[in-house]
Amino acid sequence: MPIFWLILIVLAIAAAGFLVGRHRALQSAGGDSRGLHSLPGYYGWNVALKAIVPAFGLLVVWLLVQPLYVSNTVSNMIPDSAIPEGSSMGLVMAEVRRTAAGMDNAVSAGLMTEDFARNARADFADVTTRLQEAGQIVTSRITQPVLRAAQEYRVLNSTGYLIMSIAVIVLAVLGALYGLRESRAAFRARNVVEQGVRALLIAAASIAVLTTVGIVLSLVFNTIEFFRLYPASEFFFGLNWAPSFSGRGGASDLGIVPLLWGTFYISIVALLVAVPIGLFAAIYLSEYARPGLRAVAKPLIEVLAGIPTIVYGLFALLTVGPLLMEVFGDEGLGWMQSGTSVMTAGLVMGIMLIPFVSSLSDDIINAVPQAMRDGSYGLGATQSETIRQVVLPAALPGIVGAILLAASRAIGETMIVVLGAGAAARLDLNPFEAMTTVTAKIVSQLTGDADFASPEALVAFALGMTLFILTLGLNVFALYIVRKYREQYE
Amino acid sequence: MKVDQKEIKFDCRDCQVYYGDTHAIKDVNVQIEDKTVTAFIGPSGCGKSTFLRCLNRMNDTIDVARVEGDFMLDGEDIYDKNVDPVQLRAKVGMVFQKPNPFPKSIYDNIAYGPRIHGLAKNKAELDEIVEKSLRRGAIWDEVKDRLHAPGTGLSGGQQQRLCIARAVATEPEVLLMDEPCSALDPIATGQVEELIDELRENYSVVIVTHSMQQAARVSQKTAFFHLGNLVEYGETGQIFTNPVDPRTESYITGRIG
Amino acid sequence: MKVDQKEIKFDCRDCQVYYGDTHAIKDVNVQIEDKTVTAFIGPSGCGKSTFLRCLNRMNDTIDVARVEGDFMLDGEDIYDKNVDPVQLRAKVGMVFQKPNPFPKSIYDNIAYGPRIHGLAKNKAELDEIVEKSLRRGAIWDEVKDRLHAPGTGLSGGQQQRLCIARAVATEPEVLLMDEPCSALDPIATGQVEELIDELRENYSVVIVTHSMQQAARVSQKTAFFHLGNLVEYGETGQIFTNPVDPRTESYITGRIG
Amino acid sequence: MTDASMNSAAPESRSGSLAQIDKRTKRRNAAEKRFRAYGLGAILIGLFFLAVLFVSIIRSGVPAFTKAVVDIEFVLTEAQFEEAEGQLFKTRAYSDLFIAELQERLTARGIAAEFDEAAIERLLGKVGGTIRSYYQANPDQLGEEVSFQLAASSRVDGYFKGRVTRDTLVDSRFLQVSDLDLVDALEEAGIIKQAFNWNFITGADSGVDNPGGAGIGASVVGSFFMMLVVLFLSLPIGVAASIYLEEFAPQNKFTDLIEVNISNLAAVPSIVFGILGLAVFIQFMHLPQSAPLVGGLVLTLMTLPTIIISTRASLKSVPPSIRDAALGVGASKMQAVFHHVLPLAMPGILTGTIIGLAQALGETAPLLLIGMVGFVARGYPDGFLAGFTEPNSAMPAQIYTWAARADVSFYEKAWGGIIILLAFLLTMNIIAIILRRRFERRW
Amino acid sequence: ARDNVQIAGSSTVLPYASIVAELFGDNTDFPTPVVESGGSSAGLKRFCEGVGENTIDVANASRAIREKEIKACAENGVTDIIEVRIGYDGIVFASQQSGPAFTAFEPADIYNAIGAKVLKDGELVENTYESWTEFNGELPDAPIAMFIPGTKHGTREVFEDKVLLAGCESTGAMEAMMEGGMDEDAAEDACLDVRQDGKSVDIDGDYTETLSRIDTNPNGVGVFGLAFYENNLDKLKVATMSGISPSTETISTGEYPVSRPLFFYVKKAHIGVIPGLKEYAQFFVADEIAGSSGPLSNYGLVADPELAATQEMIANEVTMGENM
Ligand SMILES: Nc1ncnc2c1ncn2[C@@H]1O[C@H](COP(=O)(O)OP(=O)(O)OP(=O)(O)O)[C@@H](O)[C@H]1O
Ligand SMILES: Nc1ncnc2c1ncn2[C@@H]1O[C@H](COP(=O)(O)OP(=O)(O)OP(=O)(O)O)[C@@H](O)[C@H]1O
Ligand SMILES: [Mg+2]
Ligand SMILES: [Mg+2]
Repeated sequence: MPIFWLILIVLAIAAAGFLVGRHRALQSAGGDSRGLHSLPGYYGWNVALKAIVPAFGLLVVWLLVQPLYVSNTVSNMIPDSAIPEGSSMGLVMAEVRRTAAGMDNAVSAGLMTEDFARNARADFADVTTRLQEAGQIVTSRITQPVLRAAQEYRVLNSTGYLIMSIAVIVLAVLGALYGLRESRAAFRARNVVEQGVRALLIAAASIAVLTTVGIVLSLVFNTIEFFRLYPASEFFFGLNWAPSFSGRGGASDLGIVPLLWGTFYISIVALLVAVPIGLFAAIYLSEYARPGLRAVAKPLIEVLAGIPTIVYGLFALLTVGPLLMEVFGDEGLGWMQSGTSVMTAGLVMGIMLIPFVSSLSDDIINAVPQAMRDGSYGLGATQSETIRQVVLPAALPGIVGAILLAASRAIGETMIVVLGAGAAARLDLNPFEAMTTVTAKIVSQLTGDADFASPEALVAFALGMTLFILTLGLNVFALYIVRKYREQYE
Repeated sequence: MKVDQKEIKFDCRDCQVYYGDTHAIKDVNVQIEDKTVTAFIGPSGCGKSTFLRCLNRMNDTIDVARVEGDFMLDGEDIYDKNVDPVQLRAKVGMVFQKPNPFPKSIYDNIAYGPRIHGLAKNKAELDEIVEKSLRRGAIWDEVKDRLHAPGTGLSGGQQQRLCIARAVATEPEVLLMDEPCSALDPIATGQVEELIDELRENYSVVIVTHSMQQAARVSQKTAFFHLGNLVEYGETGQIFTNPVDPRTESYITGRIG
Repeated sequence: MKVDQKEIKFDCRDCQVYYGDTHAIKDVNVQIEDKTVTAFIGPSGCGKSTFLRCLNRMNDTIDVARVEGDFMLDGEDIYDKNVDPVQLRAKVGMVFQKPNPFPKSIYDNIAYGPRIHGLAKNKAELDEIVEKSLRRGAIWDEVKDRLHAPGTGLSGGQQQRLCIARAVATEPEVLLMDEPCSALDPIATGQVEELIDELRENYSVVIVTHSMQQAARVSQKTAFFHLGNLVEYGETGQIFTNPVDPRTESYITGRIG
Repeated sequence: MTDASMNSAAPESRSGSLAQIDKRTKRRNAAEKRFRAYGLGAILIGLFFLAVLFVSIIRSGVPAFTKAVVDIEFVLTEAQFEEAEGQLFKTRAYSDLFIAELQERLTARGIAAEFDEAAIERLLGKVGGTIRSYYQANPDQLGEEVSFQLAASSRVDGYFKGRVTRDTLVDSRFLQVSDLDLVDALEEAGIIKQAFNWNFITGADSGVDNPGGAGIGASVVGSFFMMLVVLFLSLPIGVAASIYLEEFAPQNKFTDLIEVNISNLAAVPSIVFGILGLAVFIQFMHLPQSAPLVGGLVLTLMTLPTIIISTRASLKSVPPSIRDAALGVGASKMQAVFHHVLPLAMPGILTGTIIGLAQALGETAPLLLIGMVGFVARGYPDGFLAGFTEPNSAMPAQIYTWAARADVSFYEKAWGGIIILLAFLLTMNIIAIILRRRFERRW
Repeated sequence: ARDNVQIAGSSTVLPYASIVAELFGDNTDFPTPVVESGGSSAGLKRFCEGVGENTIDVANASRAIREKEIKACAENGVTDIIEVRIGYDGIVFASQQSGPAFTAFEPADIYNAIGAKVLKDGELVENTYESWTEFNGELPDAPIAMFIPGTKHGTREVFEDKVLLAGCESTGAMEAMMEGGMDEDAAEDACLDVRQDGKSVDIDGDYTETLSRIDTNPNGVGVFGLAFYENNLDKLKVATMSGISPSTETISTGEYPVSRPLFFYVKKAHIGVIPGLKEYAQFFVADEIAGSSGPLSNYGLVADPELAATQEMIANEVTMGENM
């Protein structure tokens, strides 16, 4: 693990830089921290950052570039004739890498001398057996070009790593020295360090954007492919979802509308269960419950969020469905055909979502300053009036966030829908009918047995993309509403 | 200053308040009269706010606070378990030391109390109550154009008057005011003092103040607290001109502002 | 009262502050001198706090607030983008109108500033700073036994003095105090006024007050604000005895407290 | 109420005794009681469902922790060993040897039931692997008498647990009713008995025809490494992103974009993250397939929105006066946030973390695409770092595949796995919950 | 570098692959291969992603690879593919042990029960049958409730081809459709339409899901794999199809009509690069394993009578297109 050691060395340089920088800064102020612009620690951090950031940057770049360079050089050594029919340069290179790694291991195990490993004239049959004896997994016989390439590969890599190590360490030292030079009393170390932290914060926030870009990129090509095979208008406006198993071609109806309707319907039912229960639970926990009860009940309810969804799915299928059937089924009110329905899935999903609403809201309600409550009690309000009219409005932005989170989860849930709501896509108003959601269909089409180049399989990507864009639109709308609402308060 | 045959509104006996281990109020006995302004004075941290908060059971909301003793309002013990603190607080209103407007509009801040007590039959009546209360709180002119702006966006003194107006809006029988004029300029202070004087005609008012002049101006009775003890209680005139206890005297004479 | 050859600390020209559409400070020009106590007086809501908050850029934290004009501290524009507001605030300390102790222990409340500014080399020095600051804030005796109790469990006046002590602990060059004595009894007020007097020897102090007497007692210069305008600014003696503007006069003479 | 009545004496509605509660107050108190009852009811509903789920999980899962075993001494000679090793299907050879040995011993003991080799074979699970790996590890034991405790077949196991009874058993090549006599006789002889199933807790997955050998241990390790990745990436990144967005970000199009993006990511179906992970981490970055590292990265991306949304909500709820106070003594924005705001927001952050991690721990769909669902029975990784990169499964994936297998005893194992998963979840949560309680305060 | 064989694909093949993988790990010095589930489509897709260590070596499929897929593979450089047929999967119709006596079905019964349009009194009408007796007096008088594989499943194709289509033809519905003006393709498509009123329920999950549905519905008839059924004899009773009761014997002889072959595909380029790949393939189809007395057959896979040819093909690394 030479890289591991390299990282340790750089960190050590940074640590030393931290101490020295701190000390130097203090010294430049005559040993009195009051003469410094910033706290001594910031000078230390400044030095440490200057040692670490460029050095690690170089390390990362080097680690990305060197393999490319080495593979390129080495693969140039392999004549085209050495690539077996049907194989590829990439595979031969994998073989090269494996041989090189095998030799590394054999050398470190003492079964092969370094000289032997480097010796370009080594007999390759011998190398193969030796490696096999050393317990290395060697596939077939190592061929001459592969052995040569592996040797070159080892040499290039080890010199590369050597140069890299030196360069990284030098850079770290230089950075530290530069940082040290700056460590004077007047230097605005805190601002510099804070700029650095801020850059980190921005980088963290940007990961969300990168993820989005990644998702779009990983969906978009297949989506385009799908629309090449299937007319977009039928996808977006088709009222029927009936993929036929592919291979017979052309007969599938892939209209998204029933799926969207199912998604919407099931999510609404789930939220109708989760939001009132969750909100009331949060209110009770934060305002009424004795600390003992709260300490127990809150984590327990949070467990609901951690039960694997397959359990909920089975719960829906085996317990809730039959229960609903008894009441609403043929023997009861006669509204329900079978145990799987929007209601079943929605109810069970709602249970799963309770902690999303309750725990977060509880924390936020708890953070409303007591002075707000006092103001209301002082006017003769009851506790519930206070909660409803003062505390909840004050906590509203956070609660809205919690509910949005729950809604998002409802849209993204699969297992409960598959087992609880059935697999049938239907446009119906009756909540006791089986329906299904976009997400469930994404999963089933993606994990199905259909031809992967057929519209029936590719539709999963188009569904994912559409859902993504729709929820994006909903979120823009929600943001707009929240903004507008927030202006009234605060 | 006034004759003494007033009814007793609050009769407090052997009152003790503890914050955890700190004994904040010690053996306080005091009788607060109806239709009278009673001033609580005393050095900072002596327990004035604490005692005031006992009178409408606001200390219930502080976990560590423990209250002992008898607090009789019109002959009924307000700490009795049959007593509904909500009803009590509707009767005994409070203005807090730190202004605490709700994060709502100015209008809703005032309308909140009347709404929950059902004091207005319709919107017009409510508007009327709001305007009247804001006028009584001497803040109407400053906010009449922005009744729907948030109450938290007001200046310190405006917030304080907003809170006074809010307390008055529910027409309590007893009004407890914890330093209601601390952030007010003299003119506004004068207006609030006028309000207090007006309230006295029907109600009982208890006011905590650090201004001896204010106490002298508005109150008929004065209580002097020191380190959790009620040192002296009596006619305001007598307390200021002829205190019995040496501690009272030294506090009064040490007067500067 | 004092001779006039003092250095100018703050030179503010054509200052405007808007809260959204409300124009809260209009065309204010004022020069605040070094080693001087300047008092801001004026009716509630006239913009005193707003202007004070401009002087150490605390308005930056209010989204809707917009500040225009030049604010020169020792000849440097504090709103220049090269200026680090943090450094500015370390130099220009502030006591807020509403006491806002951190939800931490009393000790940590005071020690926080010195810690982040590196004013103490070790624990002993820090202890010393804490004690000294609490003494200057006239609260040491009351809290010395419970330095590790939470600062939020203090009485209103105690919290106010805690905040004064906290501001003093970082030894700012300019101290902005927004009604620092509003919740204090006369004796504590006197102690704080003494502190202000003491600070004046080295620093510049700006104090907002509603008590004309206090302004007269502690300040050398007085500025009278009215509806966002700086109506009059001058020697305290002259303002109180011989105001130029009729509005100033009517405010002063309307004095009650 | 008219203006006049307000000026005149106190309104009648509120004069009168305190103990005598007036109508309106009664109504309001009733509303209060109702409200409170709703709250309590909500909690009880939550706890009730939890209890129902727990009871059903435990009832179905507890049997997974025991199994029927066959206890027997066995001698394997060198020659037999050599011969078995020479075959392609070595484990079969071992199990044949074992069956023959067992039959001999049983006959010698004079067991009262009728049986033949096929019957014994039906009683035993897949024992060859266990025997072979034992002798491979301990070649010196060849020729010695070794006592083995080997899993019985899943039907016999079911017979012990009451899942299979003489009435419901249908003759099949897996077990015949007549075999049960033999089982009873063996039980009497102390050869077959129920034992605690350590292998279930420590072992790795097994083939569908070998329920006796299946264990969840390896996938617990897989989940552990995944959770390490998730915790150490999503918590810092999530908190950092929220701090930036809530405290520092200027209000502009870019930050709006980030904000909308984050809430949108929360609604992205988890399997889409799997698609992303496959494309980015495996196909583009060439990270290993079926590795907890990749799983962790995918789950990190999936949990980030949860943590960010909850962190932002709780940062938002810290009153601005705290920030003002810190800035007023000359703290920088950064210091104000890290010293004062963040600690106060901690409970909410931890809640988000608890919920986010819980979700990540129970998630299967994204793992489907990066190769952690199916049959991953590599056992324990060699070494800590290898734990991130060696193929492994995860608990929910294991549970998911078990639940789909035909043999009912896998179904039972799936529930047993859920018990372990919940135990894992609770241990994970307890730390966060303790921390959260320390940070909770009101001001 | 990767040291294990990486396999992905059909969840129908997964059980067999898991048996073999475990045995392969137990019986050789190679590490246990990793078998991912995720469907034939996803498996083949990853298989065709390219050649190299970060792609899989083997794709399991419950159907033969399709032309389009082979083309997509070739575009990514995956040209040499070895196709291995491991055996047959029988598809059976079963119902609750204690439910009504569903003991014998004809394709026509199934078609009448769940086809969208049926021939009633010589006329093609919307299917409104409520009970099985309505069209076949020998069947029990029980409400129709069928649980059939969802359209994501490969089994659906066999079900459609061998049961629905056959039933459509034999009831004469297809003829009626063609008489009604449809061409043959359209009629075939129409034959595969399933009624949408809830009498026929698509199952997108596994057979365990079908089983739990049958468990909660005594009148339910479900479609299962033979292996799954044999593992659950105590809960399920099977019905004959066209008079033949399903078993490994009847299926391997082709008597029982509803079955399908299972495959896996090996990337030839990886042989010799990924340790154990060829050995795994050989081990899988060895007589001891995939033969009629091996563990796969014991679990319910119908052994392929032409196993020897497959073994030879693997030994010679014969790719698709090269042979036969
Ligand atoms: N955050 C805010 N948003 C909107 N308007 C504000 C805000 N803060 C203050 N104002 C308005 O600006 C004006 C000046 O307020 P400021 O707080 O400066 O008054 P002040 O002179 O300090 O009064 P006081 O003596 O009552 O504290 C007031 O009209 C007030 O309502
Ligand atoms: N929540 C609390 N927890 C613990 N101690 C408290 C709490 N509130 C007040 N105290 C203590 O109780 C004593 C009395 O406080 P109180 O607020 O009644 O004083 P006060 O007379 O109102 O003072 P001030 O004029 O400063 O407002 C003080 O010593 C204070 O520190
Ligand atoms: Mg007080
Ligand atoms: Mg102010």
